[in-house]
Parts: sequence; C-alpha cells; structure tokens
Amino acid sequence: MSDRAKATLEHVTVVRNERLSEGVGRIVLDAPRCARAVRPGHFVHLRIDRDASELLRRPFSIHLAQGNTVEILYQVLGAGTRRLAEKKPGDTSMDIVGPLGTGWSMSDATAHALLVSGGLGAAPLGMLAVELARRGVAVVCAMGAPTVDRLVARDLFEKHARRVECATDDGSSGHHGFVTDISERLLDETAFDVVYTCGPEAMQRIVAEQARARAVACQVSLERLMACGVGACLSCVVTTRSGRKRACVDGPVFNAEEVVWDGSETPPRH
Amino acid sequence: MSDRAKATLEHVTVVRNERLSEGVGRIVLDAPRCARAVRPGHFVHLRIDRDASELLRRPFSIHLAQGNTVEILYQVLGAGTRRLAEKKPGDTSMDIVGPLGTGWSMSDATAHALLVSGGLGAAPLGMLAVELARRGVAVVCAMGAPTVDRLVARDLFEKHARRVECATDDGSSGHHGFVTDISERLLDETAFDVVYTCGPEAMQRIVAEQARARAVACQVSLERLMACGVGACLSCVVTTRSGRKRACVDGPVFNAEEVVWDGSETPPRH
Amino acid sequence: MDLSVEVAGLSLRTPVMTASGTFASGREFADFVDVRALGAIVTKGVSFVPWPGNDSPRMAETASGMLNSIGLQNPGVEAFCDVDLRWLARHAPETPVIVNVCGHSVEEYVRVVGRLESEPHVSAYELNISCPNVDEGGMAFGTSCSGAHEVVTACRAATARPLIAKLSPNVADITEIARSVEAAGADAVSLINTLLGMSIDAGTRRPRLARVVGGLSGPAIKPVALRMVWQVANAVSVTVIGMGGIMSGEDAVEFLLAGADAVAVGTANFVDPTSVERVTHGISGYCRDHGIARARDLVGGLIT
Amino acid sequence: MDLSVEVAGLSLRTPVMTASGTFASGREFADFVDVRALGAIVTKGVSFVPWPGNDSPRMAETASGMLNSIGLQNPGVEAFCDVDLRWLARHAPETPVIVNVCGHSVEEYVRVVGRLESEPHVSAYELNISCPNVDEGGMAFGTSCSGAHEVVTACRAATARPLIAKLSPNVADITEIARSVEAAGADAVSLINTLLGMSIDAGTRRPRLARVVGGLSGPAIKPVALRMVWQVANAVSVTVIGMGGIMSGEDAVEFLLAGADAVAVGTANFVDPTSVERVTHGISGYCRDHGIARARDLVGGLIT
Ligand SMILES: Cc1cc2nc3c(=O)[nH]c(=O)nc-3n(C[C@H](O)[C@H](O)[C@H](O)COP(=O)(O)OP(=O)(O)OC[C@H]3O[C@@H](n4cnc5c(N)ncnc54)[C@H](O)[C@@H]3O)c2cc1C
Ligand SMILES: Cc1cc2nc3c(=O)[nH]c(=O)nc-3n(C[C@H](O)[C@H](O)[C@H](O)COP(=O)(O)OP(=O)(O)OC[C@H]3O[C@@H](n4cnc5c(N)ncnc54)[C@H](O)[C@@H]3O)c2cc1C
Ligand SMILES: Cc1cc2nc3c(=O)[nH]c(=O)nc-3n(C[C@H](O)[C@H](O)[C@H](O)COP(=O)(O)O)c2cc1C
Ligand SMILES: Cc1cc2nc3c(=O)[nH]c(=O)nc-3n(C[C@H](O)[C@H](O)[C@H](O)COP(=O)(O)O)c2cc1C
Ligand code: FES
Ligand code: FES
Repeated sequence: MSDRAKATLEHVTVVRNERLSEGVGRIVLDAPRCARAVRPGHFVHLRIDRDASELLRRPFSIHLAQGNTVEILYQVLGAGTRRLAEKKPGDTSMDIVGPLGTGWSMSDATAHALLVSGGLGAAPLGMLAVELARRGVAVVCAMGAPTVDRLVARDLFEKHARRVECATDDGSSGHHGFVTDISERLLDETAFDVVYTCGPEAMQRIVAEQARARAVACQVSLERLMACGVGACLSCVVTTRSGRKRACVDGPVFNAEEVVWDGSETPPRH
Repeated sequence: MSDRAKATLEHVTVVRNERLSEGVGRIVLDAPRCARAVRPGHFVHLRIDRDASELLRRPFSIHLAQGNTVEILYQVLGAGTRRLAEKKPGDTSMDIVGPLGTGWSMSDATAHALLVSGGLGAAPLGMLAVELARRGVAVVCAMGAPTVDRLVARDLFEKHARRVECATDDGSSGHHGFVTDISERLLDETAFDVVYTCGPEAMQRIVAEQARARAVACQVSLERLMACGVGACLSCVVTTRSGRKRACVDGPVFNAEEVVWDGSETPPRH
Repeated sequence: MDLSVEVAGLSLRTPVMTASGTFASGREFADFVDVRALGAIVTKGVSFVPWPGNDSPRMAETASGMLNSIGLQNPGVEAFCDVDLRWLARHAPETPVIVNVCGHSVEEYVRVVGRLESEPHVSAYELNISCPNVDEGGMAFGTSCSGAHEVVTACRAATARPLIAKLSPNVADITEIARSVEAAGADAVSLINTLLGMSIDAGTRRPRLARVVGGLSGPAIKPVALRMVWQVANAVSVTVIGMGGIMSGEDAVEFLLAGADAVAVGTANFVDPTSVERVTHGISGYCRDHGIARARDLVGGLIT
Repeated sequence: MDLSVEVAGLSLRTPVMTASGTFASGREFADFVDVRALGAIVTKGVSFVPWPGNDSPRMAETASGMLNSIGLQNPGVEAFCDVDLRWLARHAPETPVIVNVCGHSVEEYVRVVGRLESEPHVSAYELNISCPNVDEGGMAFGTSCSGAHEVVTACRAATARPLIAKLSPNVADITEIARSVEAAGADAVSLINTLLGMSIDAGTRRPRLARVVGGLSGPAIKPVALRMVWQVANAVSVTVIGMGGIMSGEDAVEFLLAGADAVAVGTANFVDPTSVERVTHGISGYCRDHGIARARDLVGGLIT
C-alpha cells in the first residue's frame, strides 16, 4: 500500500458545510498542512467538540484535497456526525490529526482500474480517481447507493472516469439492485489490472471474491472503531493472513488477499 | 419570604445576548411562562448544553421580566457561563426550570427600603427595585463593584431608586472602597424599614450586622451549589437557627436573623 | 404496550422507579411529573432519629457525573410518616412506596422497619447498606458479605413485606454480596449505589466536598452499573433493580437487557425534572419500534 | 521551574509519564511529542510469549470515557526487545523506560522480568496485576492481597531494579492491596488501572465489546482515581504514581495534591496526541501562577 505521511495536529476552519442529501453532507476544511501531505486513501481523525461527553475523535476519509483545503463526505449517524452537520462556515472549534493511515497503492504498470463504491464508500475513492486519471490510467467506476440522491460523488467520478455505472436499491437511477451485479459484469467485460473498493464490508467482500476469481488484484478500505488513530491502542485490528494488523496505520487500505473476513469486526450498525 | 411560584420546564429562545463589561453579560430569553410567574428574588435553573460533559443546570437570578421575556445578568466563571456567553440570538438549545425559590418578602408597611448589592449581587435586586418603586416605596441603592464597568445594573437602579450610591474597589466611580462603607452611612442617615442585600457572602454578612445593630429588618439572598434546584437533593443547605434549610426552595432569600453564618458553605472561588 | 413488571412480589405499572435520595418523596417533582404514573416511588433514606447530614459543600460536578456527600440528612421516621407518607397516601394512593431505610447499626435498621410496619401506605423496604457518606453503618455493611447478611437477616425477621437490599459497587465481587443477601432472605437487590470518589479544586488546593469524599453518580458510572447488573442477574434468582446513569429510555432498555427487572432513575431527575416520564415513554417507544409487546420480555434479553 | 521528581529511586525530568497501553513505546507519537522530554515512558504490557489479544470490537465510547478490551495483545518479550527497546535506546536514550509486565501466572511475570534484566535500556518494571481484560492472571492477582503479594515477592527476588505494582480499582479497599505489595517489596504503586465496565447497544441488543466487559478509562473515572490515590498515599510510604482521567495540567496537579509523586497520562493521548506535553506545560504554568518553585512541593499538599 502507499506510503504513510507525516501527521500533525492541525486546527481547522470550516470553509463550507452543505447538505447533499438526506443525512449526507460535505464539509470543506481549511487545513493547509494536511492538504499538502495527504495522499489517496488517507484519513483524518477529527475532533468535533471539545466539551462534549463524547471524548474521542472520529475518523473520516479525505475525499478531495485542493490548495489549502480538504473535503470530507459524511453520513449523519450518531452524536458526533450530528454535531458535524451543524458546523457553520468560519467555525474554528475543530482540529484534526492527519493525514493518517496507509492509502491506496498505485502501480505504474496499471492501465485499467475499476473503482467500486457502496454508499459513502465513495469518499476515499475520490482522490484516487483524480490521481489515477492524472496518471493516465483508464478508470471505470461502479457506484451503488440506496437511492439516486445518495450517489454523492457521481459528478466527480464522471469527470475523471472513462465510464461510470450506477446501481440503486430502489431503482431510482441506473441498475435496480446491487453494485456488485455491475462490478461482476464489468470484470467480465474488461481486463482490469486492479480493483479498488470501499463500502459496506459485506459488499467489499463480494467484490474481493469477484476479483480473486478472475485473478485481478484488489484493494479494500476497511472501517474499524478507532480510539487513537495512530497505531498505539490496538482498538482497530483487522485479522489478516499474517496476524492482527492495525487498520489505522497498516490500513485502512489492505490487499484483499491479505484480509481474513471474519465478520466479527464491523463497527456498530445504526 | 414571598410565595413560591409554579415551576415548569420551558424551552427558551435567546432574544439578545450582549457583553456588558469584561466577563459580564446580559442575556434576554423568550420564556413566556416563566416571565408570567416570576416574582422578585426568584431564580431559574438553566440547562446550557445538552451534550456537554457538564451535566448539571446552572442557577441564575431573574434580573428583570418584561412581557414574554426574562433577563439574566451573568458573570463568566467556568465552563457553563463561558458557553452561555457564546449563545447567539435565535438559539433554541437551552431550557429552564423555573421560576424557583422563595423570593424577597415585601411588606405593605414598608416606606423606605435600602438595597445593597455587591458585583453581580445586583441581579436579583433588579425586579425588586422595580416592584418596590411601583408600590411607592422610597428605594435607595448602594452598589459596589470592582470597577466602574461592573456597576452593571446602575441604569436600572437610577431609574427606579430615589438615590443610588456607588463604591468601587479601584475608585473608578463613587466611593473608593467598600459598599459596606456606604450602607453603614446610609443606615445612619435614614430610618429604613428594611434592607435587602445580595453579593459576596462576607459582604452580606456585614450588611446584615449593620442592619441588626440598628434593629432594621434585613433579607439576604444566598448562593449555594445546587444540583436539583427543586428541593429534593439537599445539596444546597443553609444553616439557620431552625436547622438546615434548602437554599433552592426555602431560599435563596432568607431573613438575615435566621442565618447562621458558618462560612463553610460558600460556592467555589474562581 | 404492556409496561407492567413484577418486582419482589409487587406489581408495578411500569419498570421505572425513582432512585432513593434523588426524588425526595415525590412532592418536589409534582409540578413536573404525574407521580401516580410512576412504577414505584423510592423515598430518600429514612433513619430512626433525625440525621443532620454532612457539612457543606455537599456536591461537586464531575465529568458526566456528580459527587454528593449529603450524608442521609433526614428528619427521622416519625416526621417521615407524618409528612411524606401522608402526602403520598393522598397524592399517589395507588403507587407503591418503597422506603429506603438506613441506620448506624443493625438495630437502627430494624427499628425503622418496625416503626413502618404499622403504616399501610408502605409497600416494601429498600435497605441502604451502601451509602458511602456516613461514618458508621451504610457502606460498611454493604462491602462485606457478613455485614450485608446480618442487616438483611435482622430486618427479614421484622417484616413480611418485600425486602430489597441496595448494593454498593465499591467491592471486588458484587455477586458475592448479592448471593449473601439472597441467602439472608432478601426478595430483591437494587444496584448500584454511588462509587466512592473525590474532587479537588486545584486553585484553592482543597477538596470540593467538606467531607473530602463522596458518592459518584450519573452517566459516568453507567458502564460500571451495567456490568454489575449483568453479573448479579446471572448470579441470583431474586428480582434485580438496576440503576446508575440512566438518562433516557434507551439507557433503561440497556439495563433491562442486562437482566434488571426494573430500573431506577436518579441523577437524571436533577438534569431534567421530567426524566422519569421521559424514560418511561422512551421504553414504550423502543418496544413499539422493535415490535416488543411487553417490556418485561426485554429482561435479560442481551444476546452474547 | 523545577519539575523533576524522584520515583522509586529514579530521577525523572518531569512528573509526567505515559500510561501503559496508551502510548505503545513512543514511536507512534513521535510525530506529535518529543519523547525525550517525557518524565518516563511506560510501555504497553509485555508478556513472555506473544499474546493475540481479544476479539473485536475491542473499544466502545462511553460518557466522558471509553471501554477497552484489548486483552494485552503484544508480540512477546523477544520482539519487544528487538523492536521497541531498540527504538527507545536510539530515540530517547536518556528517558527512563518502565516496562509494563504481564503474565498468566506468577512464573510468567518472573520470566519476563528475567529476560529484561540483561537489557540495559530498562529502568524499572511495572507489574500489571490489574488488567481486567484477560481470563487468567491480570486483575485476578490484583484484587486479592495474597495474589498481589505473591507476584511482587516473586519478581522482587528476580531483580534489583525498581518494581512498581499497578493496582486495580475493582476492590473494596485499595489500601489493603497497596500495603501488601509494599510489604512484598514493591518500590512504588501506580493506580488506577481501569474500572470493569460494560456497554450495550440497545438497537442490536448485543454488548458493544466482543468480550462483553472491558476496562473503563478517561475523565469519567477521575473522581474514583483521585480518591484512591489519596487513600493510598496516606496508607503507604512508597512512591505513588497517579492516573485515571488526566486530561490537563490542572488534573495532574490535583493528583499531585492528593499525594501522587508522579502522574501518568492515558486516554488523553487518544484525544490529543500532544497531551503529555500539554499536561507538562500545564503543571509548569500552574506552579508559575501559584508561586511554587518545585513541582514536587505540590505532592500531598491537599488542605483538608
Ligand atoms: C478509516 C475510516 C474512514 C472513514 N471515512 C468516513 C467517511 O469518509 N465518511 C463517513 O461518513 N464516515 C467515515 N467513517 C465512519 C465514521 O468514522 C463514523 O461514521 C463516525 O465515527 C460516526 O460517529 P458518530 O459520533 O456520528 O456515531 P456514533 O455511533 O455515536 O459513534 C460512537 C463511536 O463509534 C465509532 N463509530 C461509529 N460508526 C463507525 C464506523 N462506521 N467506523 C468507525 N467508527 C465508527 C465512533 O467513531 C465513536 O467512537 C470512516 C471510518 C474509518 C475507520
Ligand atoms: C440562587 C442563585 C442565583 C444566582 N444568580 C446568579 C446571577 O444572577 N448571575 C450570575 O452570574 N451568577 C448567579 N449565580 C451563580 C451561578 O449559578 C454560577 O456562577 C454558575 O453556576 C457558574 O457555572 P460555571 O459552569 O460557569 O462555573 P463552574 O465553576 O465550572 O461550575 C461548576 C459547578 O459549580 C457550580 N457553581 C459555581 N459557582 C457557583 C456559584 N457562585 N453559585 C452556585 N453554584 C456555583 C455550578 O453551578 C456547577 O455545578 C447564582 C447562584 C445561585 C445559587
Ligand atoms: C444526591 C443523592 C442522594 C442520594 N441519596 C441516597 C439515599 O438516601 N439512599 C440510597 O440508597 N441511595 C441514595 N443515592 C444513590 C442513588 O439512589 C443511586 O443509587 C445512584 O445515584 C446511582 O444512580 P444515578 O446515576 O441514576 O443517580 C443518592 C444519590 C444522589 C445523587
Ligand atoms: C487502550 C488501553 C490499553 C491499556 N493497556 C494497558 C496495559 O497494557 N497495561 C496496563 O497496566 N494498563 C493498561 N491500560 C490502563 C492505563 O494504563 C491506565 O491505567 C487507565 O487507562 C487509566 O488512565 P486514563 O484514564 O488516563 O486512561 C490501558 C488503557 C487503555 C485505555
Ligand atoms: S486506532 Fe489505535 S491502534 Fe488503530
Ligand atoms: S438544590 Fe437540591 S435541594 Fe436545593
């Protein structure tokens, strides 16, 4: 996977915070040091509120970095993300630790890449699509979401990918069904060099299996409960063929082949 | 002391919140039920933040009530008052329990009343001055504060009192010294029927002694740490000649004669 | 929605009771909640003679919690019968009243129970063998199996009414104490009382409580309380009443799932005087959302 | 400003150490703090052979705190020497290293100490007899006087280096345990380890931790930690290292006033990776504001 970056503790200013659809938002933060250092697949550990009874930071993927700003796509789930959605432009109450983690690995030999996202799994794939396109890789995206409004990164993918195909659970856009139906067809149609995927773990597991069956390399980005985010607490372990690894430093991106899908490690459902 | 009122839990909207001087502010809340029921000397138990690690409400005297609104004067001391100072007009995140407590007792026989305030002790005396003036009582105010900017209720007192005299610790306005110097002189000059006082406990104690020495009735308003504010928890006891009483329901206003000044019960100094 | 539960032989309308010492005897909250709608009212601690309680300050706020060192200030059992029981008989005639009983000695517990036996409006006794705020009695009984056993045995001989032993969390193994009070004839255990804690004002270099130490309550202790309720529910067969940091219906459901037959709401009453009703509605809402017909079906329903 | 303190015979530059298990061996925080400026580094728990730790989820957030059930996952003492000690010797050659030692049996503690005796870059051992997250060893030793005494006695025979016994708060009387490890030859006690707690997800009706129970840390437990430090400092004459919910310099000062000779910062490292430095500066600032020349003059300075 790609190199880790030097992380810093950085106070951030909210530049923009907007609702994209029911329960999903995009926040743009002024965070020059992070914006400079971040690479595709990295995340930040965000402190949303200093006085709250919720003590811990919240991990969020960097969706895009431009100039001095980084952009996060977030889904409102619990107390932390609820308060995040209320932040106003100009707010200076938050700080981040980042960029953190081991991101997506990009090989110079890659000519064709398939990106498969489920819901907010599109978040860590944003910078990746931009970077792959910049490198001249032919990018194809398969996106899934509950409904058309939740295909939140579609514009970005359409800008940078050769082709974008969508699936929605309710049929409101594209294929009426699972994104894994699309990825399976795409993998059969095209000889991809690599598959990158992020989304619900059950979905990633299916995509990994589709790639494995066709001997295509596959990278997954996994979510775990994280206390420290820097590799010290061992809260976030992922079972791999070479033992328990820390999602926050050894991941969140892993080679799919490495992961033992033991299913016990998913964060709380809401 | 005057009757207790029926208390309710009421969501409030911030109408205005302004800095009066370094570390002192005035907040006006839309709270129609409280505004209707409150009488001089009552207080409200204010919930400043639902998500904070500080769980408890904060007690504040009602300084004034007009129409649907109540007004609080506050000093920024700790986490709660710091956040109170940040509330913006339109904010609907707070709620109050109130009006609470036993307020100032007003007798129809009173013709001359002396009000002695120290610092923010002026807060619970505001409504009292208005009400006494309305009843035709001749009101004289002695105000003390560290410096001129902190004589925060001066305009109000000047409007309703026959006479207002000030003392400041730094001599920036009025007498350079203690307000108790003024109250002593005023008590010697005029035959008051009653003295009402609020401020630091050491000051109230001196005022009470000055009144006692001249056989003038005196009422004090005491601060205690309060958990429930409604008489259930027994956090807020005041030692009186008839045993331990609850500042939140039996007070905060007490007949000075009743109070045993044991000094052990003052809230934290800052 | 059927919220009724059975607690130590009493039928309660709802599983939500008040936690002793946080609700007085209900009168102070009558402006905010309908005391007739409560599962049960647990009164503040009552001793035989009046107790003055501790010096002030008696309260200190802590992160997501509070310390108190009230020290069981109460006017004694006679005044309690005259004032509190009379008010309850009039304003909440149908609501079970559980009297929290305290004493400096085994004999004092028995004398309080003895005096209350003739009062028709008492449904049960909760023996407070876990108050950390008194020098004699209280927690001293509740942190040893023999002490706990002794108090319960003596009170058992004095009454046929349901006896609830209120357990202290300041022990290495709470299931030992629970088993010993069960063996002594308790019909139920309630837990947890407060954790012994302390707060210091760095500015003045003094303890924030005049008594130096006090009892910690509120959301901060909920994880400890849930753990103990789960352990105790798996260790005894008598009724378990759970408490410690319950602020919402969801919190209460967690205690039921852990094995509590009923719950009590304490510190939350100070934060929101309508808490007992809010918690009760929250349990109903949870049951409705999860297709559960009877709240008691949640009891012990934790999937492990 | 003189921040230096003496801990179990070691001279520390500052009274601020890291709490075991929350700082790894320092490397993970090297981007954020100067590990050479710490009072001491206390490493994560080290066992003789590699331990896999518990299943996930291993962490749950609670009100002003968190639960963990990591279960002392570590690669064993050999790997620890190869990787962690080597890194520390190179990057923090002057900083005292205190190795947190764990074992399933008395023999395993002794074997870990034995293996480390030949490592020059180890300054002291902290015997973890208080981890609530393992089935054998850990807290089982630390909640009985005899168990605690046995582990300390055996390790005392194996080393002349300072021995620190890390105490469990899950006991009725922590001073008993402190006295028994003092009698067994411990040079210091450190406290508190985590309180045993539990968290339940009402939505799924499952425990939030795979192991069901875990250890509670963070500001929620500070009142309990302060109380125990105060009790223990008044009960023993060996060095006391205080911890539990320290987030700021003011928190640290409270522990010093209660009688701790030094403090450790744990959960705060997760919230703010610069915490150890921030706490250290906070202590300096406090001393400056209060005209105190040496931080150690604060120790036990509580006015009661
Ligand atoms: C590496 C990584 C990248 C992520 N990127 C994004 C992103 O780009 N956009 C986005 O919306 N979400 C992302 N998540 C998930 C996000 O961290 C959670 O949705 C968020 O922490 C929920 O916080 P809350 O307070 O709203 O929820 P609560 O459920 O109240 O949080 C309680 C605790 O559980 C943790 N938690 C809850 N859900 C998750 C989860 N799914 N993953 C990890 N921890 C969780 C919280 O951090 C907190 O410690 C990412 C998670 C990881 C590990
Ligand atoms: C009846 C009554 C009326 C009051 N009226 C006013 C008023 O009109 N204007 C005003 O500025 N202040 C008033 N106070 C004091 C006010 O309640 C405190 O300043 C406030 O609670 C401080 O909260 P904090 O979070 O900023 O301070 P912190 O020190 O962080 O609070 C910690 C805890 O101590 C309590 N506390 C701290 N100082 C006091 C105090 N002086 N009295 C009572 N509790 C305290 C807090 O409520 C909280 O529980 C009144 C107090 C009482 C009892
Ligand atoms: C101010 C206060 C007074 C209390 N008084 C008593 C008491 O008299 N008898 C008793 O058994 N428990 C008493 N308790 C303990 C509570 O009943 C309850 O067990 C504890 O607070 C935990 O619940 P909570 O976190 O919901 O408050 C008191 C608690 C508080 C906060
Ligand atoms: C994630 C985590 C891992 C821990 N691991 C250990 C350990 O290996 N050995 C140990 O003695 N204590 C361990 N502890 C306990 C801490 O060292 C400390 O005693 C406790 O967390 C209280 O301090 P705090 O509130 O500052 O975190 C751990 C605590 C946490 C949160
Ligand atoms: S979150 Fe602490 S090690 Fe990964
Ligand atoms: S604050 Fe609870 S009785 Fe007064």
